[in-house]
Amino acid sequence: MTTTDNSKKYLKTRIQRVETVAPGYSLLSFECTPPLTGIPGQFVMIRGAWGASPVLPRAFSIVQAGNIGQVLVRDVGPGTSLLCNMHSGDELAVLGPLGNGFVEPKSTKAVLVAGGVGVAPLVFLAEKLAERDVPVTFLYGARTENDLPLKERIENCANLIITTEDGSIGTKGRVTIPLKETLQDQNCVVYSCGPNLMLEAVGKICAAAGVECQVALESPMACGMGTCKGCAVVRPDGSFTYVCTDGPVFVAATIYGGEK
Amino acid sequence: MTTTDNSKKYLKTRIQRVETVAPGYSLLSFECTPPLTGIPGQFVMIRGAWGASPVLPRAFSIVQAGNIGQVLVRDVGPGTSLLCNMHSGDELAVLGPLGNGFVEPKSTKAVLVAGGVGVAPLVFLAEKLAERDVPVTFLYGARTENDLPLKERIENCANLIITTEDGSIGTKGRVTIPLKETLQDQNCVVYSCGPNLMLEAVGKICAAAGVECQVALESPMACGMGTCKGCAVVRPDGSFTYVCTDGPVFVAATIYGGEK
Amino acid sequence: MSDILKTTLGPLVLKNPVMVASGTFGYGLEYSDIMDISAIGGISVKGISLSPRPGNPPPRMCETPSGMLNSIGLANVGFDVFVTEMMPKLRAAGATVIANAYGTSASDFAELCRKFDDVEGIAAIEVNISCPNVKSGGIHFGVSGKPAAEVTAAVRQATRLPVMVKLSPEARDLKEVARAVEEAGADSVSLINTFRGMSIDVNTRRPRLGVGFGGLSGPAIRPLAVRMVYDVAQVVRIPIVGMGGITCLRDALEFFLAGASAVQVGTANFSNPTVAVEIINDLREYCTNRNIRPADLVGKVEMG
Amino acid sequence: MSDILKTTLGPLVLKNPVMVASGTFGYGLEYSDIMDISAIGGISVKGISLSPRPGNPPPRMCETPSGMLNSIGLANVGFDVFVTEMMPKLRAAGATVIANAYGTSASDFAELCRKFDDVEGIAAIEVNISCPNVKSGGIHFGVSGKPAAEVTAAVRQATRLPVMVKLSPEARDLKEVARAVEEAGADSVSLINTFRGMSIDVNTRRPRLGVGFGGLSGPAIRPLAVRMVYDVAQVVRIPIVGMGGITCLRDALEFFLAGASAVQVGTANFSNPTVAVEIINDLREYCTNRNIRPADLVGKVEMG
Ligand SMILES: Cc1cc2nc3c(=O)[nH]c(=O)nc-3n(C[C@H](O)[C@H](O)[C@H](O)COP(=O)(O)OP(=O)(O)OC[C@H]3O[C@@H](n4cnc5c(N)ncnc54)[C@H](O)[C@@H]3O)c2cc1C
Ligand SMILES: Cc1cc2nc3c(=O)[nH]c(=O)nc-3n(C[C@H](O)[C@H](O)[C@H](O)COP(=O)(O)OP(=O)(O)OC[C@H]3O[C@@H](n4cnc5c(N)ncnc54)[C@H](O)[C@@H]3O)c2cc1C
Ligand SMILES: Cc1cc2nc3c(=O)[nH]c(=O)nc-3n(C[C@H](O)[C@H](O)[C@H](O)COP(=O)(O)O)c2cc1C
Ligand SMILES: Cc1cc2nc3c(=O)[nH]c(=O)nc-3n(C[C@H](O)[C@H](O)[C@H](O)COP(=O)(O)O)c2cc1C
Ligand code: FES
Ligand code: FES
Repeated sequence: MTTTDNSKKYLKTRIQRVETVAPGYSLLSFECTPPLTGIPGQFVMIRGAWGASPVLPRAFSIVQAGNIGQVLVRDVGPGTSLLCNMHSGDELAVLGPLGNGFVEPKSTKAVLVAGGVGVAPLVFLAEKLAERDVPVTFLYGARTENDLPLKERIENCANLIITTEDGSIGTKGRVTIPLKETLQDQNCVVYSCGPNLMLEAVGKICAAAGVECQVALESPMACGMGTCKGCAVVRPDGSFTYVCTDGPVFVAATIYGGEK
Repeated sequence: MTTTDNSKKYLKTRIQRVETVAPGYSLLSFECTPPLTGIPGQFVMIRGAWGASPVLPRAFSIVQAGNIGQVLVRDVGPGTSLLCNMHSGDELAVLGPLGNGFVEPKSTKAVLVAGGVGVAPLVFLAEKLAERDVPVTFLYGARTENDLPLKERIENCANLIITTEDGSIGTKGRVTIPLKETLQDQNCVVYSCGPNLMLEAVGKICAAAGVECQVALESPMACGMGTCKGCAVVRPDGSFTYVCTDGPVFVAATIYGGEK
Repeated sequence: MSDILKTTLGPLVLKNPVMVASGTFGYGLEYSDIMDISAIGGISVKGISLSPRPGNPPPRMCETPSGMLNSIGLANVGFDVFVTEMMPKLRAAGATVIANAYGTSASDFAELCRKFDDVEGIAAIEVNISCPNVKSGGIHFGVSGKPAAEVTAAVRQATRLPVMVKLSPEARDLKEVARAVEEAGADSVSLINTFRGMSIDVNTRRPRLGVGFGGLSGPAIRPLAVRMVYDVAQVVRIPIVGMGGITCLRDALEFFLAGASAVQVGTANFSNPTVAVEIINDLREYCTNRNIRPADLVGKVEMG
Repeated sequence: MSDILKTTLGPLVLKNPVMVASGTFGYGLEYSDIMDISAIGGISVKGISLSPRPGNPPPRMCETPSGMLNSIGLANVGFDVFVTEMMPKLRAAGATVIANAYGTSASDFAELCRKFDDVEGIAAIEVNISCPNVKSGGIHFGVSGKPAAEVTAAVRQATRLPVMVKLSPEARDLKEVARAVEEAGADSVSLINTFRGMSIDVNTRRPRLGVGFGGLSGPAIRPLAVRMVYDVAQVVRIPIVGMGGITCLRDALEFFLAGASAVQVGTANFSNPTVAVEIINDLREYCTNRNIRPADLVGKVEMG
């Protein structure tokens, strides 16, 4: 079983390929010597050579480690837009792997719940679990059939169940609907990444079903490695926890309450 | 005879092509609807969609007007580097034509003296003069044989004389050497663009030879159209003149003294 | 005009709350070729003094990260040329003219403003007590309350035109200065002017500007400007005109929410000369879609 | 150590004049994986208070053009944990540690600095009288000369370690504050800390930071920081440590020329965690090629 990798490196490298995998989503591949390590749920901080603004690197979940690193970038603002418009050969600085990854299941089954770009670390996890022959049910929620980047990679390694808000593919509605059904078999662990409201809903459903749930959070980050103290989130008891070093993967109950 | 065009437009368009024409030099072509007007010596202010920094657009001499505008960009800093690394289809904002162009010769011959990226407006001028069958002698100075962007275009329309500092092509030495020879026939007008020190030398040689000389100057610019008052240069009498509206083409004597 | 964007700043009524900032749009006329300058809420023209001023020795500007430094030094044609040559054309173009006034003493300011009073077609006077690029006057009046109030009171007496006093971010206590000019009779305050900055060419070891220092403007200063507008909004009742790094509707909304009743766009005019009109159009759409007026946004940032 | 980069700041001798700025490099140890932290001229650790501090409610940071706002609020492990857990590892790593000290009163500062005096391996104390993100203390000491001098004098009495006082760009009169702390016994001054700024999310209409305001840092503020270093260099004789938006050798040289004897790199550590070491290597090459020492550049900007 793989565990979180703490041997982070700072690598100045180049883009190998930028592929638009869905409208607004680019899969960025970059060369890594030495190879990028890290497990699903860990992330990298990435910055291009774009001058003075934006200043900070951007956090992205690792989609693929090894000689060619991969991240999935959703274009939501200036930094991600610059990254999505980069070209093969452009310079890229990559710091990672950072944070704590998903803890792989002791139970025999894994249920992965992805919303939007939250699919990124879960594709990596699904592929890793498939290598170990752990059965994976992958619940993937999106707005429309166009918003499902990396769908084919998931189909190759997991039992994929899609929900869309407009019903253009899969079940119409939220991803929480098939989740409730799936959890009738309690012998599983749930892994989730996506918008905060979705994670909270998933966390509560799992708590009610008595199933372990791990969520990967986001928060604004400057350093990604515990030094700036910028990525604090508030725990149910009012204390702070840091997404980059305490997370980004947390046991859902420690964030949304209902800790057993 | 063409005269300076004052009907400037602000055009949001796209890059058609970026071509590396010499190491560190890119020829940028962009679509213009309506067509870009303007005569040799006039310039455009150009900015890409690169976010907050650098803030200001950059000034470039027009190399070609019409449905496809062209400028020659030498990569010397953040703005020009971003432009040189743009790709076909990228957004570009173009304001122009701006400033005053070269006044075409009443005499029958034209001598063009270019240094470095100063070649840009003079290529345009040479091509225009060739259309009107005005004989053009084009003196082109560079460091080495690699620093001669657009050389072929000049060969097609003018009598090209090259000087290089290392002698790798043409005469070894400065462009002022062949200039002195050429000016023995006084029935000509000299047009020059290049580094300030070169322009000053050219201006003085012409003054001594009793030949009219027009130079295209550079200066830091924000607006390019007379509103910011940032592009002042000092005249011999200590007063200020503005490169964007009084120039960029000046009669050399009004800048370097020796006005008749 | 019942346009949803109509904006009232005390005695000054504007067709919309988006102006262009002094020194970044010349006398406005230069832009007639590429846009309808009457669409702009107000054109604060380049700072005008009684006599023409040649400005500072070059270089006068250089770029910095997300900003620029300028040391123009209030180069301008002077009152007479402005009134006889520019104003007729500005009137003909239907432009809303804000006269940005610069003097070297309170009485100098008063004389200039008295003269503006007789000029047809001036909507308001913006009193520049905050220019960092001149040796006398300018920022010296703007750093503390007493001289700022003196200039304001002198101007107030000299003109019936609406008086907008332009504040400096270098004030020792900005709130105190704002209160002082309010008390002295200002109809509104505009802020911020530029910050004094310096940039050095490490190859020549000389400052990149001819006079050594210059005023910093552009997106770089926006977070400071927003904070200062918010601070001033806590202590004055007169309307605030906010500026500093505005480049798009989003940026303008930030200033409204912080407490500005109107905004000015400066450095961004250089990046895109039609930006003010674009912001106005975007703001009209924003307000129409939500059925609100810009005034409904003013100071509506939700704190705590 | 006869390295060309060796730098003397009064009683403090550094292997080179490039440090990392407090709050942007944690306690230094986090970076041991990716670089040799002993190569850095000095590590100004995250601000330390007598007791641990949890910091401010999130969000605690957001980006602005060429800069960032932070409202961390001096979240830190407190003196005891720092000394027992971090210091042994920092000593083992051969790091040059500058203790960045924060207190809520002059006596609080004095107590903290007295305790630092007994800790092995601390090269100097940087007295933070300029943090904009805490309710008491912080910037309140830094805005005028009197409280700044009081804190400095109290610290001076409490420790034999070199005392570096960190100044705020929000001082009403920066030169006055600099002179006051020099007179009160500071061995050097460091500047600038961050400017108080604000950014508003126009969708939610709430400030983008949990406490409403934050400190602006990064390249955006560089022209202001260079000017302030220049200004202070005109009035004090003690060495100046310059910072604000340094990202590369060129930027560092700008500060040396303006009058700084050493520099600190802050926000740029986030963009590139090895940037300080890169600047040191580039500076060594620059000085070697020219056969000069960094001290030969200090204040050598040629004015007028
Ligand atoms: C551990 C971690 C892993 C992540 N993995 C991925 C990934 O695999 N793929 C991906 O596309 N994105 C991922 N993100 C989010 C990504 O970092 C942000 O979308 C990016 O920083 C936005 O930068 P920007 O300049 O484009 O937009 P900005 O202007 O910075 O922000 C655009 C919008 O996103 C919000 N935002 C900004 N930063 C963050 C942030 N760090 N987290 C959440 N919202 C933010 C802003 O509030 C704003 O609404 C991850 C974030 C974290 C913390
Ligand atoms: C009327 C005019 C026409 C021009 N035509 C061309 C052209 O056809 N092709 C071309 O490549 N360049 C041309 N230039 C110069 C071009 O505008 C500058 O090289 C460019 O602005 C530099 O931008 P940057 O961000 O890359 O570098 P910056 O960081 O802005 O500057 C890099 C270096 O260039 C110097 N510099 C900056 N701006 C100018 C300027 N406007 N003039 C001279 N030096 C400057 C700086 O001091 C610095 O040494 C022209 C300039 C003017 C005023
Ligand atoms: C080149 C330039 C010239 C300026 N001239 C003046 C002036 O004459 N009078 C004045 O009050 N402000 C002047 N300013 C300040 C601007 O009006 C404005 O207050 C400042 O630039 C901040 O806004 P911005 O960041 O949008 O540019 C000038 C600014 C620039 C950049
Ligand atoms: C996230 C963050 C935290 C900071 N924390 C501290 C601190 O604890 N103590 C301090 O004196 N300065 C602190 N600073 C200020 C920096 O040390 C530095 O003075 C400032 O950021 C300007 O330099 P820069 O532009 O290179 O970042 C902090 C800055 C940032 C960005
Ligand atoms: S991102 Fe800096 S501490 Fe977490
Ligand atoms: S560039 Fe603005 S006046 Fe010439």
